[in-house]
Amino acid sequence: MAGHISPKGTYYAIFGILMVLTLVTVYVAYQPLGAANFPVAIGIAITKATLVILFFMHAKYSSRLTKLFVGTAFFFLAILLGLSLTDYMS
Amino acid sequence: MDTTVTAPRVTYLNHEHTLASWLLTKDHKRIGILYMIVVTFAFFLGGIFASLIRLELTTPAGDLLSADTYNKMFTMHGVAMVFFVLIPAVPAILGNFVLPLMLGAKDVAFPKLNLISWYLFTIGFLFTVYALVAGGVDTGWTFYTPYSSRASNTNVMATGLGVFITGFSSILTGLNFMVTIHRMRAPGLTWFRLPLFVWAVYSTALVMILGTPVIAITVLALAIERFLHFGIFDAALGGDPVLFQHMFWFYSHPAVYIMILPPMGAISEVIAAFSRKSIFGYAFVAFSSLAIAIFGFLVWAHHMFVSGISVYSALVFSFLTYAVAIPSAVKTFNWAATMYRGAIWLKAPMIWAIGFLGLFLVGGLTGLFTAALGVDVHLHDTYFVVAHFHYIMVGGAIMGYFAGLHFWWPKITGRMYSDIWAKVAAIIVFTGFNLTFGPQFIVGYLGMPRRYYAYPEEFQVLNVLSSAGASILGLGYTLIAIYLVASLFKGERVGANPWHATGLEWTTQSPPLPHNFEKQPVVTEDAYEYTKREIKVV
Amino acid sequence: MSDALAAHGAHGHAHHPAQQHHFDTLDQQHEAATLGMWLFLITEVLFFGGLFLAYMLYRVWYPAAWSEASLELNVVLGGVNTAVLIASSLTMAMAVRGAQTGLRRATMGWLVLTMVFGLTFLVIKYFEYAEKIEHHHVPGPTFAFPGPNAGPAEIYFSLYFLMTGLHATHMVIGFGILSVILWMAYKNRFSPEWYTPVEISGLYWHFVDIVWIFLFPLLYLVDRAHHFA
Amino acid sequence: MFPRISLFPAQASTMAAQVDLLYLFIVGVTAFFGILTTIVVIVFAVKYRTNDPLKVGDRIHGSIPLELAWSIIPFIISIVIFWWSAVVFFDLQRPPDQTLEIYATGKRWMWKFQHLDGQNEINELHVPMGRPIKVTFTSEDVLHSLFFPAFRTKADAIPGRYSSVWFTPTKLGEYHLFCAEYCGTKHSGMIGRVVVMEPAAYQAWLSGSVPGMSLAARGERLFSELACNTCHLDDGRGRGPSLVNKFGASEQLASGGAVPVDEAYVRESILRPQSKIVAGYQPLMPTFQGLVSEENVMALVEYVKSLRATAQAAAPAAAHAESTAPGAPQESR
Ligand code: HEA
Ligand code: HEA
Ligand code: HEC
Ligand code: CUA
Ligand SMILES: [Cu+2]
Repeated sequence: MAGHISPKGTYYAIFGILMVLTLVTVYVAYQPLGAANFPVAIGIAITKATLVILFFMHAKYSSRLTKLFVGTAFFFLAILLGLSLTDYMS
Repeated sequence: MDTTVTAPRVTYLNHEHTLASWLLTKDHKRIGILYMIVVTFAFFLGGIFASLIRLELTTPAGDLLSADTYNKMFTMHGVAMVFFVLIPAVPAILGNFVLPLMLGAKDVAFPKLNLISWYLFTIGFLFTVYALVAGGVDTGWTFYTPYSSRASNTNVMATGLGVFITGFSSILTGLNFMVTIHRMRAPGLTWFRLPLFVWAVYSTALVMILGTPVIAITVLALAIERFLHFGIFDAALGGDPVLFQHMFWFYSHPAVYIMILPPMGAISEVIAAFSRKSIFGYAFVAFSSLAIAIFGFLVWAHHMFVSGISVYSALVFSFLTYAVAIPSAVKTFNWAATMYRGAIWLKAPMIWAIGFLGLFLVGGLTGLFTAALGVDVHLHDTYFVVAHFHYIMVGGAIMGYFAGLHFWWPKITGRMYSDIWAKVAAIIVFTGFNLTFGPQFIVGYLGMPRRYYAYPEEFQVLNVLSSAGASILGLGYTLIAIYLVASLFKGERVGANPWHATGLEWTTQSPPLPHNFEKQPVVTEDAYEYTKREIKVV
Repeated sequence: MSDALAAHGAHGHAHHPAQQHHFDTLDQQHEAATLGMWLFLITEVLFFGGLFLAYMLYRVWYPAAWSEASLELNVVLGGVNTAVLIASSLTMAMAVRGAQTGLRRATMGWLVLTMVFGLTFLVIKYFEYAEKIEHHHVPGPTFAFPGPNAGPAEIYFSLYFLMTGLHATHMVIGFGILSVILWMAYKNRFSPEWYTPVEISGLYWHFVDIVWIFLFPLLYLVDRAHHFA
Repeated sequence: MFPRISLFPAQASTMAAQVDLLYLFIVGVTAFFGILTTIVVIVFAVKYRTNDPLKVGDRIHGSIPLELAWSIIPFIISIVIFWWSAVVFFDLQRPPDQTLEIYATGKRWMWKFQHLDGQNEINELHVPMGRPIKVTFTSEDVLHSLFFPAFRTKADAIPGRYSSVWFTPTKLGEYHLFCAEYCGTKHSGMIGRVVVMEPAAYQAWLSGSVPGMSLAARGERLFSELACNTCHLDDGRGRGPSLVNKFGASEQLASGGAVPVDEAYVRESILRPQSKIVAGYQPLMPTFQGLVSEENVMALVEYVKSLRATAQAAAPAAAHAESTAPGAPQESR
């Protein structure tokens, strides 16, 4: 079966980055950035999630279809959140 | 069908006989029939509720039922018809049966999961029936908070659980179909050679996968709010009851496209087959299905124009609602154009399809009224809305289901029903239907609110007309049941392709083999190539 | 989509024991299964999405209550749990790799590690819940929260319990799935030709990890700076 | 033999004719498309019918120009409908200045109306002809919806929020008033009538019906009964801000930002005082949630409103200034 086999090093590296990002997100949370705290926290979370999806879940090496599906999920999540906000933010 | 056809020796129906061979079957065709049994039952149940509703409404005073009973009637009617009839009707019955056949596959991608889906569906239905037997539920099919979470003392939990479980059946079916379409197509069956029914089912599956989880979590949150007194929608804590409506309609609007897209697909098949022509604008019809599925997620708050959403939001949603009407318009015009210079064979399925066109038109076009902000303020929650959605769901989707059922019935059973009776039934249903729901547009514009069990006297005439129509309608549906059942015993046996139609499902025997095809079919031409080749008469 | 074309090869040759009759090749079966799992995960995204919507709305409406209520959560436990889950994702990825490369013992080892991490997460979560119960932070009649923001704080905790509860439920299910996979690995069902079940269980497990990656900052790290700067 | 069935409810407000006109326009457009398509289908079905199952149709696959035409033309028509209906909608949502204010609460299963002069009515509403009237209302339990078919307007009553509808009655008479949002057992019994009277007759009715205390006066009494006045002194030297001239202005908040002081804000200040703290003040004010009914909150709101010493229309007029122009989405809820 022709699945992509990542070298162990990749996994360990990703793991390291994820751990560092976790520390960063905790650290940043205690810094008074005002309105920027929330976007930074979400930004880090999105980065972490992307790493997991790309490398641990092999999306990087998967078919275009798989990538499309991943995109679809977040696209429709954005619709759910975004269009509801047209009501609540105005 | 001049020649007598002998029955095939081995079919999916007769190769095993035990009850277990049905209840444990992984054959998509048998599962389709299992769905048909439960859905038909739910339809008659919902129909009985509808009859009681209409009976009560013949007089302005609330005299036949008590107010609470009436409220339970329309709730159970809506729940049964939406979640247990229309959402599964075409995809789970006809889709299950013909999709793998159309693809030239031996089965769906995950046959076991398919069976599990049916069990989930049935268990969900049983929960709902339990809720009914244990005293009913009275929230309306929309379960709006805070009535559902705080005020109602009926079986909201059991019904919610039923909807939740059925939701998973829907998700798994959608997933199964989508993978099947991606991975199980016969050699040569490229995307643009697919029958349009497949495109419709694919789009439906997309909506099922993306929308259903949101209703699941919404119902779950509602149940927890009700049962454990959590407070997500609770105004007393500062929560927003309207949030529930956003979450509910995020699913339930796209869900109306779950209900209409597959019948639209069936209509494409029927119209092409009985016009003996390729579909006019194949690509447009195919992509309009996808467009409806995707844009369908952008319009949900058109159910909430007077629910206290912001004016700005209302504008956005009204505009998007008009945008999503366009692909439906494209489909309608393409169907009509397909008939141009066709060789139109007016058999029963085609009559049903033409009925669909007429009623769907009225239903869809009246959606343009409710989408119009200034008018919807008046129309919202009146009988106009009731008429709109019955035209589209009963006149459109149910008619479309019957068109498809009449089309594939000989494939499913190997027998032909009485063409004359089928046409008579179509005409009775069409007439009764218009009599039932036509007057509701008027009484709605006059201001009669929905979910009223007693109403001012001036509305009586129109309501009596409506009730009279409903009895004709009921008669029509009963007639269908009679001649279809009769055909099982007395119907003429048919060969592989009684309609001389294109499509892989017509190349295998009727009823098909347990594993569908004798040998792997290979596709070398586009869908609906009636004009290019000799049609094999079997 | 030539794969579908190619997939229907000649019949009659010996099938791999894992291959089901309605598929033509093991590859086709593998692709169908992974695609199915991805689709299921799309569903899961929107399943949690409904709660994220509620979260977002009330966070915007009640920033003060959100920040006060969030202080009641234990960042240390939450942070440790984040690390534990990320570690379990690593071990899961390694387990899949083990299966891909045909290393049965390694696969089983990594699976066991993953399950241990998963269990650790649940145990820590249990202690967190116990603390919340003790402090009357469970929404409902017994809910108590000092100060004027009790109402919105109750909404916060409703969401906290719904979100983390649903997440924990997914963990428990994942634990069950991994148990089966472990058993299958023990029975030597997997090989470089056939490791689909390990892979799709992995996808599920990683997804559950991702949900937590969002829950942690959203629930635990609301506006900490405001209170500690 | 045949009773006459009217197709329209009474047109009894300035908006009714506008809505009906738009409605008729859509009827025209949709009837055109509906009838056209139906005729085409029937003509084809008759003209090209055959009984020979082996005959095939012509080889026609489609036409891009046609596809474009029947996508673009309906789209343009939709935009026209959308635009027109948006304009009507804005008119329906934006009350003109100088409305006669009436407060209402919905609860299962009745509507209670409170006039400014203190008259209360249940399931009945008396209004003068020719004056714009704004009904501000909320719900004490579940959702309801206040629906006046003759005025072509309705809005949901939502617990925890204020909604409003407005209309200018143009025809004397009695009209229906319905609850349009399902609310349980007697949803269909939550109905009543609205009586449109000559202004003079309305005045007579006002003075003739139970001479109560005016709404603002009741609010004033509550203001001292509930000891609001111990903190809110008129000169602003109390623990809370002075409420004089507050209504219609905009309030600076401690968290930064500002809010318009409208009915909803005053209500929130009373029931959830801590959710928005006025800049320069401590969060001292206790919540009155559970201590005052929605009706009394309305009296308090009206009292706070009445504390506007000067120009009545100054502030709210600003909010409604360009009331008919779409694209001005600053509706406050
Ligand atoms: C199968 C189900 C189904 C379908 C397909 C639709 C399709 C549409 N619906 Fe409907 N709807 C319901 C089921 C459905 N609806 C239900 C159940 C409710 C009530 C729920 C409840 O409250 O209980 C409802 C309620 C409802 C409302 C809310 C009303 C209210 O409560 O106030 C609105 C408002 O916009 C609406 C609009 C539309 C529109 C614009 C379409 C469009 O998709 C229609 C598109 C089709 C056409 C337009 C016809 C073909 C086109 C032409 C012939 C060309 C000419 C076209 C133009 C000029 C544009 N529907
Ligand atoms: C697929 C969906 C579907 C279908 C098929 C139907 C079918 C019918 N519906 Fe309904 N309906 C809904 C979906 C559907 N409905 C929904 C979602 C609501 C909103 C609920 C809510 O407000 O929460 C609703 C609400 C609704 C109302 C409004 C109630 C109210 O607001 O107070 C009415 C009133 O006339 C009505 C009537 C009918 C009738 C007469 C039929 C007929 O078409 C039914 C015909 C079928 C039969 C009659 C059964 C078959 C025949 C027999 C069993 C033989 C014996 C019977 C006789 C001879 C009479 N429905
Ligand atoms: C214990 C003192 C206290 C009492 C009693 C009190 N308030 Fe207040 N009120 C305050 C303070 C302090 C503020 C400013 C801080 C804030 O916004 O909460 C305030 C703010 C308000 C505001 C917002 C005013 C603005 O400038 O935006 C309104 C309206 C209000 N109160 C109405 C009332 C009413 C009506 C009552 C009685 C039912 C009442 N208050 C009782 C202390 C009090
Ligand atoms: Cu009140 Cu319906
Ligand atoms: Cu809709």
